[in-house]
Amino acid sequence: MTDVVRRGVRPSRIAIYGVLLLACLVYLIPLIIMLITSFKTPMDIRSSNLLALPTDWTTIGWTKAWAEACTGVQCEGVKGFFWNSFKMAVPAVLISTLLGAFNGYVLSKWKFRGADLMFGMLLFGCFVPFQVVLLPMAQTLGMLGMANTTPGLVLVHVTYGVAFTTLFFRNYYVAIPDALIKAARLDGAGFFTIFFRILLPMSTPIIMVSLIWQFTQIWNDFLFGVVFSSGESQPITVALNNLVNTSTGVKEYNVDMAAAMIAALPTLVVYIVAGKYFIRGLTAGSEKG
Amino acid sequence: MKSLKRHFTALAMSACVLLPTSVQAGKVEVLHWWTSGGEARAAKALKQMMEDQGHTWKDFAVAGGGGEAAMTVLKSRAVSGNPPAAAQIKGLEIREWAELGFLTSLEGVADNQNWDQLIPPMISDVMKYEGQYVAVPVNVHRVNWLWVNPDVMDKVGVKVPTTLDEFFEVADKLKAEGYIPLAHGGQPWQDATVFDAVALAELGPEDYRKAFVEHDMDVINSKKMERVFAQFDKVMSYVDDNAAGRDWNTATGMVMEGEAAMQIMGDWAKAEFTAAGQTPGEDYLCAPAPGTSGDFTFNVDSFAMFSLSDEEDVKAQKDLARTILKPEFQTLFNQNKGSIPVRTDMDMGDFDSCAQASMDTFQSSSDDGGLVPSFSHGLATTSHIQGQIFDVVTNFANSDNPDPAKTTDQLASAIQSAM
Amino acid sequence: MSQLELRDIRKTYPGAHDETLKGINIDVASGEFLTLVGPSGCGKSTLMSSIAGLEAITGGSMVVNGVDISAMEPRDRDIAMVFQSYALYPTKSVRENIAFGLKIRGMPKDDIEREVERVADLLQISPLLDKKPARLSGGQQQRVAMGRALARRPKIYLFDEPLSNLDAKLRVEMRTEIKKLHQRLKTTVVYVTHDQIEAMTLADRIAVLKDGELQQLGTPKEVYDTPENLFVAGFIGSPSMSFIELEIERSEAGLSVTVEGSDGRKLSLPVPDYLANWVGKRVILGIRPEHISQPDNIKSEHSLVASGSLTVEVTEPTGPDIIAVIRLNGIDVHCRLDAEHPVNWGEDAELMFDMNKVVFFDPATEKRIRPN
Amino acid sequence: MEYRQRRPSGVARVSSGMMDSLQRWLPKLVVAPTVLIIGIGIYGFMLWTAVLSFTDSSFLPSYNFVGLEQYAKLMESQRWLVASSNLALFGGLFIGICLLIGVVLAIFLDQRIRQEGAIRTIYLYPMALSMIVTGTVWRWILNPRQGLEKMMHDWGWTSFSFDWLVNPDFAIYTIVMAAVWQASGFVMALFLAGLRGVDSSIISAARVDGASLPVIYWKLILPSLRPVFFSSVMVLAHIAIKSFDLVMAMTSGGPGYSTDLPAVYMYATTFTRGQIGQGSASAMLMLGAILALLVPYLYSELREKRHD
Repeated sequence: MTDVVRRGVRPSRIAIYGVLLLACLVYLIPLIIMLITSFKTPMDIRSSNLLALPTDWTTIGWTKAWAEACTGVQCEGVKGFFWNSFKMAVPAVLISTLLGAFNGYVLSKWKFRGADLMFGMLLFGCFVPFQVVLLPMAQTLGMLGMANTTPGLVLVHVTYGVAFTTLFFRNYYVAIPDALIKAARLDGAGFFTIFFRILLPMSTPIIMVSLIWQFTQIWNDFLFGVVFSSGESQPITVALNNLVNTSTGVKEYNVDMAAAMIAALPTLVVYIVAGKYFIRGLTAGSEKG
Repeated sequence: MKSLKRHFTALAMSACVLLPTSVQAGKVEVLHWWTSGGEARAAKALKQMMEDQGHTWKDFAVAGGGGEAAMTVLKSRAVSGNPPAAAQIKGLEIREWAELGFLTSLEGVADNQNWDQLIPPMISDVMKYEGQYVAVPVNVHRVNWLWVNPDVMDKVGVKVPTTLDEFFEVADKLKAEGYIPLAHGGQPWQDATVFDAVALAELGPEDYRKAFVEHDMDVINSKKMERVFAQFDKVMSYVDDNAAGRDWNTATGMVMEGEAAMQIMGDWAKAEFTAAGQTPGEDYLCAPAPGTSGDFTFNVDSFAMFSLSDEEDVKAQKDLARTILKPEFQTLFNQNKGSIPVRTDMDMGDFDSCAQASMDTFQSSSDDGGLVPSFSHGLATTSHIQGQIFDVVTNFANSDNPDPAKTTDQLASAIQSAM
Repeated sequence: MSQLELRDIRKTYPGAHDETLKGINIDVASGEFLTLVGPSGCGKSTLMSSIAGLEAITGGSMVVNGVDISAMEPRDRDIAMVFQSYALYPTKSVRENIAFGLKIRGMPKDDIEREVERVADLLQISPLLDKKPARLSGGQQQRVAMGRALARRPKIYLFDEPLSNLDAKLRVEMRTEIKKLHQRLKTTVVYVTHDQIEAMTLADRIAVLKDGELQQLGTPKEVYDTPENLFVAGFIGSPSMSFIELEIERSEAGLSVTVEGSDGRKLSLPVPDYLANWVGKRVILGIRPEHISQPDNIKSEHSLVASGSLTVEVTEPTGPDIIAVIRLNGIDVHCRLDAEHPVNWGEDAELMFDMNKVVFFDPATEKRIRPN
Repeated sequence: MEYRQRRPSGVARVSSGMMDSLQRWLPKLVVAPTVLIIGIGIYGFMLWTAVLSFTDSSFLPSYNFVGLEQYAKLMESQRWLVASSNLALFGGLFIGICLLIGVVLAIFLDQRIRQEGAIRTIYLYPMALSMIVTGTVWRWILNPRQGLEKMMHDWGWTSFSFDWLVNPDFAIYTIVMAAVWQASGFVMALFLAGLRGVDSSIISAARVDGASLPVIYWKLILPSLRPVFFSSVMVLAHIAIKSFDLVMAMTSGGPGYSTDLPAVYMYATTFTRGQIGQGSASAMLMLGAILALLVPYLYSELREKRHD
């Protein structure tokens, strides 16, 4: 690189780094505030400003949130609800991903009359506000005998998650050449053989996307969790809500923040560890789709 | 596993098969929104008492928005044909549920325990549908309280105001000294709580009842109501600019720290002071909201009892109702919650001075007609009308140039449209 | 007996107005190499997919060894196909790619192993067997794709433009390879291409398609020398045949036509007698580059030859010969000249026309006028 | 030709008739569960809601039809008007700003930045949080007495003022801020991955032609990222409509009802105020608006794809 160019580039590079780092700060501040607050004492929170470091560091917020805070008549923290959330999220994520994969496969490689219409209607399904469906869904689940059971809740999450998973898989599979399917058909492979032996092994990136997206959505969901779970199998978001919200009680913000962090931990870990697969997979579909 | 078990139990119930082990024990599923602090402790005491009687307590806690989330859940469960045994339902909503045929009569228990004698008629009326108890009251909150930081008052050299005019006088002096006169959180229900107190002061109990219980248009659409709005506007002018969205307990914290001098809030605010280690009469004062001494706006928490099919569960449900009104529970619960027992025959010796004062006023106002249901907490009117009033009041409170006359018209038409 | 009989094959895509295939009739003999050639959109790929069973036909029937396969699923037709994009399974190794079809058909493991080895030897891809397709070059992928087809030993092989993704040199090599392979194995092949040279070099017979209709079916020589119509004449051969519309005249010497060079010089060319009925009428003269050359290159004992001096507009040396462009009747006409006797552009050259091999078309029907 | 005789005999041809028709039905069979649950769970329930919007259902659903009365009431409601215009304002700003920030950060991050992986993760993590957490934190930060303003005052900048959260005219913009904070990093990541897929010879070619870098990005690269725009808009619109949680956590619709969104209004009327008919009517109008805005967009994008 010549001197002329270097002189021309330097200030703009500084500006770029400046903007990027400033953005980092903006994105990080809320997390920092949550962390700092979770280590403060309630008195400290009342008197000091948000970004001030705690005067005495204390983990009481965390231990309380984990094992002592009340979420109803039980005062055993949120730890028990963690497991509940997994019990709900894991099957819901897996089923909706599998269904989405099948749908995407059919809608891209086995198009039938009305396939496009079905896809369009699925897409529109992404935009239905969930508040609308609470009552009819409750009635339906009641009729099915699945009201306030974990299978019922899983069904709800699958219903409202399958639109997105289908979208992901369909866009991904559209980019895979049809010739591959034709070759497999001539090789004698049937519908399922092609799917499980040919397409699925190629789908790792988009499976990651679907898993991460669905896990985040379902883990973070409150509305369905609170309405369709039964009392003792409530997911962690409901526990968090019960812990944080108080109609006429005292607020302990350090406990609230620690509980919020605990509740967010699985999704945060997923994003930090698997975030790059997520992005890779999402674009793998959209780029060519 | 648990859900599987539920299925089997449901199956067993529908087939009318009695489980051999559960001769006397039933289970109660209780929907409530007491999830934290003293409330949760109080609810836990209830659970313990039920378990001592051999019943199973299935906790179903949904906090948030003063029970809004819980109501959503309850409606969904009712629609799905799977309601809990008891649900924390307030005020006129009890009647709405009863009208739809969801609730069960508690007459046996009520007769047995002589509820009509224990509970003031004003409150028992709310608990009844077609003359029969369908819900059981748990406690009585007084909404028209003024919480005061005495240090601030002393420094400025003013006394706790007893009328609105005094309040304005005191507030001006406080403001001049750099204090926030009135701590407040700008949320619709808090706006309405202050409005509630101002309305009671301006209208008096009788017109208050006419306006907010009977929806008498002569009172609602009147000069008096215009004056209520005008006074409300003036009270709100002593609130700092940053009140919007603030939680009530944050406002209470402002009073504790001496940043603000007073707060108009129900007696649950006491729990906040207690938690901070403050003693009533010394670190903080409780006084009737200005202009409402001797009057009492009540907010009653209650459990409505849903129709169940299993006999053992019904028995557990009745036991729950009975237990709630037991003196031990009343004392334990209300000490934790800041409210007073719903039974008028209780010994108040173990309660603090604010609660004792509250009980005195409760009983005296119950006799002289100063006892009114709080519209801001859903005791006076349906949720629909309450919502309409909230919209008008909160819009008025957040308006750049509030117009009492126009707002009075809006209030009248809002209530009219919802009736 | 024909290995594959296509009887009046028709195909209309759902929602489309026009038929994509308008009644195709072709018989392919056992061991025959048939190429389907035509411009893009002519229906050749659709026809191929239909044979494979990947597209359902809307009319007609397909018979293989006497069995009607029209309604069969692809896997039951016992047909293998090599795709333009190779369509190798990206997550499978070369070995697994080749073995996949055998595995699905339930062949015993040992047999599969043997078959894979055999095919790999045949195609010289043994060292690649454990690699993933993404690590292979285009030519190697092509071989694997063929290997996959060969391993199945199907009744019929379909090739869908298998060489079009390769660079020019490799394409010629692979072409030869395919030809060798066919000569060795004597398999029945239907081969789709848009490249007429590929079609000519490989085929036992060529089927030329346009707009869903079979234009001509014949050996490469037939198609080249006696094209049925203007389209086939223009499509086959490179540089392609030049077309000049002109009138048949009768003179003392016999039938003739007159062409005019770029400088206005006129040249009379003799034409065969079978055009007697066309005297005074307009026809289209189709003349291939090799029909115009230096006098040395044309055997002058033929009766129908004529020569004249014409201006060369452009020269394109190809190595063995030079393609020159002259203008006749305002139309660019290609001639194939001897590279040993170079001509320069802009100069006049003495050129001889061999009118024995030229063809004539009826301007109205565009069909070749046959000698009767 | 001897090998042809050894053809594997495992080819199942016996039951081909039945197997074939099964094969033909399989694709439809496989999507059938989805069609069923979507058909009921979305379209069936939409229909149900539509029916209820013509009734006077209050506390629980009833079927006493009152025609268009609920819609008429809705149109008169000041609060509904605020809520609808808020959605337009919020949705437009949210999607627009997210795209802008996402594109800019992606382009900047695409300039061979050190520690790119770490920075990317920092931009992306807010997407992992639930909106309730986001809303709570931002409420603190933007609250003048607790958050940013107080901090600035504590640090000596006493004239600093930022009271949008408590100002009815500006509160809706704070919702936009929090939502943008949550989703813009995600959009950035989408675009970054899209940029990585762009053929770098385009940039080289354009530079040879003398185009400046901004021009290259604006005129050449961004237009080629159309599919990424499509994905982003899909995800953002989805989030915008689901911002119910965010509003509830940040302002609960306040001050007054200045930050009401249709979803909040619908929820409040249906569940809190027991006006199911009215709530259903508002849901239908909201769905209608989404339909009117999104469907043409989806349609044009998907058509485009089919032509490629």
